[in-house]
Amino acid sequence: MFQDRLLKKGLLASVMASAFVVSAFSSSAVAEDKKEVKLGVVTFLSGGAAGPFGIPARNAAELLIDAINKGQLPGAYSSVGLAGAQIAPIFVDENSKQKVADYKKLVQKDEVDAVIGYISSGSCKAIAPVAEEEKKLTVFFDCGTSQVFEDIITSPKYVFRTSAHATMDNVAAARYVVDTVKDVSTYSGINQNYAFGQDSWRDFSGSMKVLKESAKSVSEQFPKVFAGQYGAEISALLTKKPDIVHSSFWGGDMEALVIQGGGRQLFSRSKVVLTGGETGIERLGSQIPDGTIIGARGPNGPLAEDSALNDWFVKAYVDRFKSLPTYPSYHMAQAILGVKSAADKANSTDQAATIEAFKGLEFEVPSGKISMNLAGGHQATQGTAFGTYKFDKASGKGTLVNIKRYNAACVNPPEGMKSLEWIESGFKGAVCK
Amino acid sequence: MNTILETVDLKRTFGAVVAASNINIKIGAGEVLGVIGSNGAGKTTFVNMVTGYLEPSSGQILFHGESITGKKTRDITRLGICRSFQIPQLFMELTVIDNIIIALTVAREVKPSMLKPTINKEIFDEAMDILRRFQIDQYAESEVGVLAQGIRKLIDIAMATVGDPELLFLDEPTSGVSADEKMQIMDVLISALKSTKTAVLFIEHDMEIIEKFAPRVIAFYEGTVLADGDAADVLENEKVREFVIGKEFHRQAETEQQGGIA
Amino acid sequence: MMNLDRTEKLLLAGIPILILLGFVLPEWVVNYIQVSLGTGLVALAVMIQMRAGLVSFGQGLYFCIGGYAAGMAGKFMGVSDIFILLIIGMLVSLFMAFIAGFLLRRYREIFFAMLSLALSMILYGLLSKLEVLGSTDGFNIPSPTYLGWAPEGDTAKHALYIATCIPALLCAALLNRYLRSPMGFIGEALRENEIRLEYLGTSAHRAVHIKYMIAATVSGLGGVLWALALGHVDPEMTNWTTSGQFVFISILSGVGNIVAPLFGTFILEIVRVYAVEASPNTWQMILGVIMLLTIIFLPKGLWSLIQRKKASAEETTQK
Amino acid sequence: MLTAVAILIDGLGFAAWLFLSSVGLTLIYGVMRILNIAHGGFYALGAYSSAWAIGLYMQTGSSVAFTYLLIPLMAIVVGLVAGLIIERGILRFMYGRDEVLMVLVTYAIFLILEDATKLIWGTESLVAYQPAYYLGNIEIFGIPYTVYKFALIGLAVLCGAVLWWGLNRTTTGKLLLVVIEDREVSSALGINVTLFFSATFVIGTTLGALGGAVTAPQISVVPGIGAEVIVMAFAVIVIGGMGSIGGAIIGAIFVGFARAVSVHLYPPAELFSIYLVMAAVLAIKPYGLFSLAQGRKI
Repeated sequence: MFQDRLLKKGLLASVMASAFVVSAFSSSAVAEDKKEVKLGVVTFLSGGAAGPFGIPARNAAELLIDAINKGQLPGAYSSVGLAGAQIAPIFVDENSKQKVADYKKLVQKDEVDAVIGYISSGSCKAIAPVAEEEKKLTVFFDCGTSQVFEDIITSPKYVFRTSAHATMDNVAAARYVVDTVKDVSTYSGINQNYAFGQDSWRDFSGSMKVLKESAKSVSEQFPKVFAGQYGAEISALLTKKPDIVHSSFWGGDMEALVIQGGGRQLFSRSKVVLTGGETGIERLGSQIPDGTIIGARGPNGPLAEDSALNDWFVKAYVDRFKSLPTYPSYHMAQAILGVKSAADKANSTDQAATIEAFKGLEFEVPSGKISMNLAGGHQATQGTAFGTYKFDKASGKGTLVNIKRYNAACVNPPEGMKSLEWIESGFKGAVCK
Repeated sequence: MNTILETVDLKRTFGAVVAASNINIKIGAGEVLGVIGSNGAGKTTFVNMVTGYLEPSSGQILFHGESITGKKTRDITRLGICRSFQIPQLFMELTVIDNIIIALTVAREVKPSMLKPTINKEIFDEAMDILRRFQIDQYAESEVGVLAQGIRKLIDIAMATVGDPELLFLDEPTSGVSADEKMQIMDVLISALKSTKTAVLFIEHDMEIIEKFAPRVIAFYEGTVLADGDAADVLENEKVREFVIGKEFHRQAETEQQGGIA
Repeated sequence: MMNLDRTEKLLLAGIPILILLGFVLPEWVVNYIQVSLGTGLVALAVMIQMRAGLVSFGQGLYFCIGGYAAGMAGKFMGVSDIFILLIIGMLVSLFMAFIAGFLLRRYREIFFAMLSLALSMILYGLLSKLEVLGSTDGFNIPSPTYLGWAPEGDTAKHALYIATCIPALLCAALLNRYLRSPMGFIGEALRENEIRLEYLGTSAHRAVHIKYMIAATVSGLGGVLWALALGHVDPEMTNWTTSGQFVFISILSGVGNIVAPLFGTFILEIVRVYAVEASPNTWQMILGVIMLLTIIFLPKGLWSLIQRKKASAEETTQK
Repeated sequence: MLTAVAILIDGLGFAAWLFLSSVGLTLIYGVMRILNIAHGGFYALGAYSSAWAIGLYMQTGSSVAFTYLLIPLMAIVVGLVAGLIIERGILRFMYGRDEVLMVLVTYAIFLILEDATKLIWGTESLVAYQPAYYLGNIEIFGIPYTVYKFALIGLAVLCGAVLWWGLNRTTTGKLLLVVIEDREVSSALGINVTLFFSATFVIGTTLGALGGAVTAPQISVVPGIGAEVIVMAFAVIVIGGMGSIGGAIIGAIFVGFARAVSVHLYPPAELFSIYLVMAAVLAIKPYGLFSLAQGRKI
């Protein structure tokens, strides 16, 4: 009656299915001579983070891998391939509930030689210990949490991160505010209600407390991520009349905030700091009010210093994708160039040799120079920059003026110190040039 | 007469509408009685109140001298008062035998087990016996939803009887059944119930059935009891003839025209 | 004496087979089996509620409670023994369901669905605010120990896999037993007609409450197993999208048999993996099309495919 | 005082958006008993098509005024095209199936629509702010509000009024109420139920697309906006009572004000204020504010 039959079939089918899976997909073709290096690339290809982050990052990966395979990169990177081996990328969607299983599948079934990926800090936290366990070179290219090497794997062997963590952005943002804005007595924040937004506000307000003791926070707004409608939050900020509004909004949320806040004079009544505002410059143009303080999570995009590599990168990206590369693209480029530098330096695609070469490496990227000098040579530090927005009517393009650069040691905690402690200690050991 | 159920001044209103009032009825052990009355006369409201589906607005219901007013349906069932429904209330997607087995299980186990299998040979045989008694054993493995109304009616009644109730209410056991099947159903029913000592109260519109099966008759009219007594007396009562049977006659003619769908 | 039916026998026999497969199959497949057992248990919990006509769009609540309870026991109390973690996860889920059950047992149909969704989203909101628990990033869980034994490397992987298979399948066998029991039958009857159930002398509310608690406990167990397999928990576990997936898995697999959701979870996982591999940018569309086709051609779920074959096989043997 | 006024305006503004985004959902559920998850997909389609059309139109350099016609036009186009394709192509084969199964069907459609929008418009965000700016601002107690916001409140009131009038004051509307009451009887009475279903689905789709289309100028249109809307819309119609237009109004006002109050007075609660309201309302009125518990006839 309650259909409790037919189990034998079920089990048999499951065994057969598994057997099928094994035979069909585990065909292991292990080639010892590495003419080809398999690279797993994990970014958001669906969901809300795909548009602003995942796709620009994937684009940059495609661009660089093609260029590396053909030997088209300028300067120090002009050699073909990774120590001569061609790169074959496998793209995977980070938007999955089974991130760890997906990662293991990449390593075990697809037998990738290295994995570059992960935008969400939650992903990085989950993947880091697994990568160590799987003993697979894994390069986090974008996720911002400082916990990866501070709490989760304190002595990494296989995990690297080629972008500085998010603390830098908000410390630099606070420094920029103090350096350029006179008479700051009140500040407030509107950040997305999830770990990145909460951490950003914590770092920014913590830095403000140190750098400008007299100023106080008057409003902390935390709308849901992807909410899109900020009418009430903007009203709340307008009623509090803060001198500074800090926001770590990114992607569509940031653009919506600019449209809605700009329309209601939030930007003219308060000085707004958008730590991830760079991605909106091209699309929003004149909609971003002049005077808005803008960052790019590193000296990326318009904050990048002129270099042959950056010129090549911007031109090649625009030619291929008809839009300017944004900071996720820069971050991806950093990771891939990091791996290439390491492999070239080791002159081998052997994992152990590459890792050895990667540790403490310094290499050139479109946004300047990266030093792998934290967490035993596994965590990058980099200087950063902030600028003030100015729309140029004649060319119809937005630019950043009054750019201030902050060297790595000024905005990153020294080795062995946790970000929050460092901020609360009054930036102990910071060396600002 | 050994009275098992007694209602005292039972009354129920829905907003301004008085659905039943002044209902004083005594039912004796093992008694069989028929209830007549046009639609909206308060018959089903009365049954709903006694079985706890509706709470009376005022008045008392006594079972073996103790008040059961306001008790929950399931507790009243446990005391031995059961009912069938005008529209059969069955587990439509389950088979007939499963319906009976669930009824049996619930009747047996006050705190149902969670680990012991429900179906075993004994309970299966017992359920089949019940189906046989109601002459529906050939449908045991059919899904209830596909069966004809007459058979559903019998299943509905069979399920009401599994706990061996002392008092059983049958709400229009033959409604929705074609005219020639009515007598047949009642025959099956009464013979199946005869083996128990259950007191039976059935609501019925068909006077032929009332005359044949009910020694005592209660007539309802506009929420009150119009007459109560021996079948012959009640059916001859002038008021009953005017307000109840006259209308019934009318009603029956109509139903027959519509092809027996009540 | 034990009175095992075929499903139960097969589930019990499945334990050694599954464990054996863990050594034979490539590790990444084993991984998907392992995580599928965790989420499959939650789908199973959704399924047994569905048998009573209750569609929980918030089963992630207990999935998450189980995972977080175990994680927090590890993080704050230093508990790493898997047996204690499993028990903590289940007990906390059971307790929460006992409380919430008083509210939820009054609801049916879409209102049950939406209220359970609301409860799970309240937890989501709370966890997303708790920085001590890592906010939306969640936190990591250390590897479990087994009565003092702390394996490492490959041994640890196999131990955890075995420790996942056994409780998951045992739990499924117990649930099967529950569905066959009087209480399970009452659950079935609940879907069909509560009035009759009350008139038979039992409480529909109580049956719903019990079923809800059982489902929560099973989901809590699934949550612990899944979290241990992943080594990480985050509030996404109680987001409505996660709960939605459980519902979809149980509908797609079919509610006919206990094994269906476990099996269906794995199949769906594999389908997703290959959809991503085949087309990383539009795999959702592929998944959507597969779902539509399944509903159109297999309205009773994937399980009916096996059922049908079985039926035709029986016919042939009879001839 | 300032805060109170701000709460009032923000609450109303958000409620108007919620109502516009959820009324199509409640209409389809009321008539067809389909809890349409694909509604989120229609919202996204509406937003994308309107942002895209405005973008194209603005390139011609003509007056912004015309975009106010373009927005509803795109919603109607989406409603007709997507609504008809999905209703005629998929849903009609499934009428009469289990309600829960229908949820799954519409979820599958939602997944397909999500990727379809990505294939059509790519993953980059679209912005079309001109209509939201064109009408300018008004200051209330020193706080500037866009006139566009008030226009949306007006549009929501208009939509509600038209729907109420259409359902209660026209013959077609009354026939529709008969269809809602009893499908079989209305078939027997000679009402063309199929036509009513198709029409309802198209209208519901158009309303969903309209919600997206009028929101597009205020936001940056990105992949994934549909998924955000759908839960919110569910909450609104469950609070109000499923299938009731009046319920959607009340639900939208409840949720809108709950959010405005929490943003102004206690921002951390914003994340789950909606669900708290939903749980509280359901705990008191199990079937939503506007729906009567139906007793079963026995």
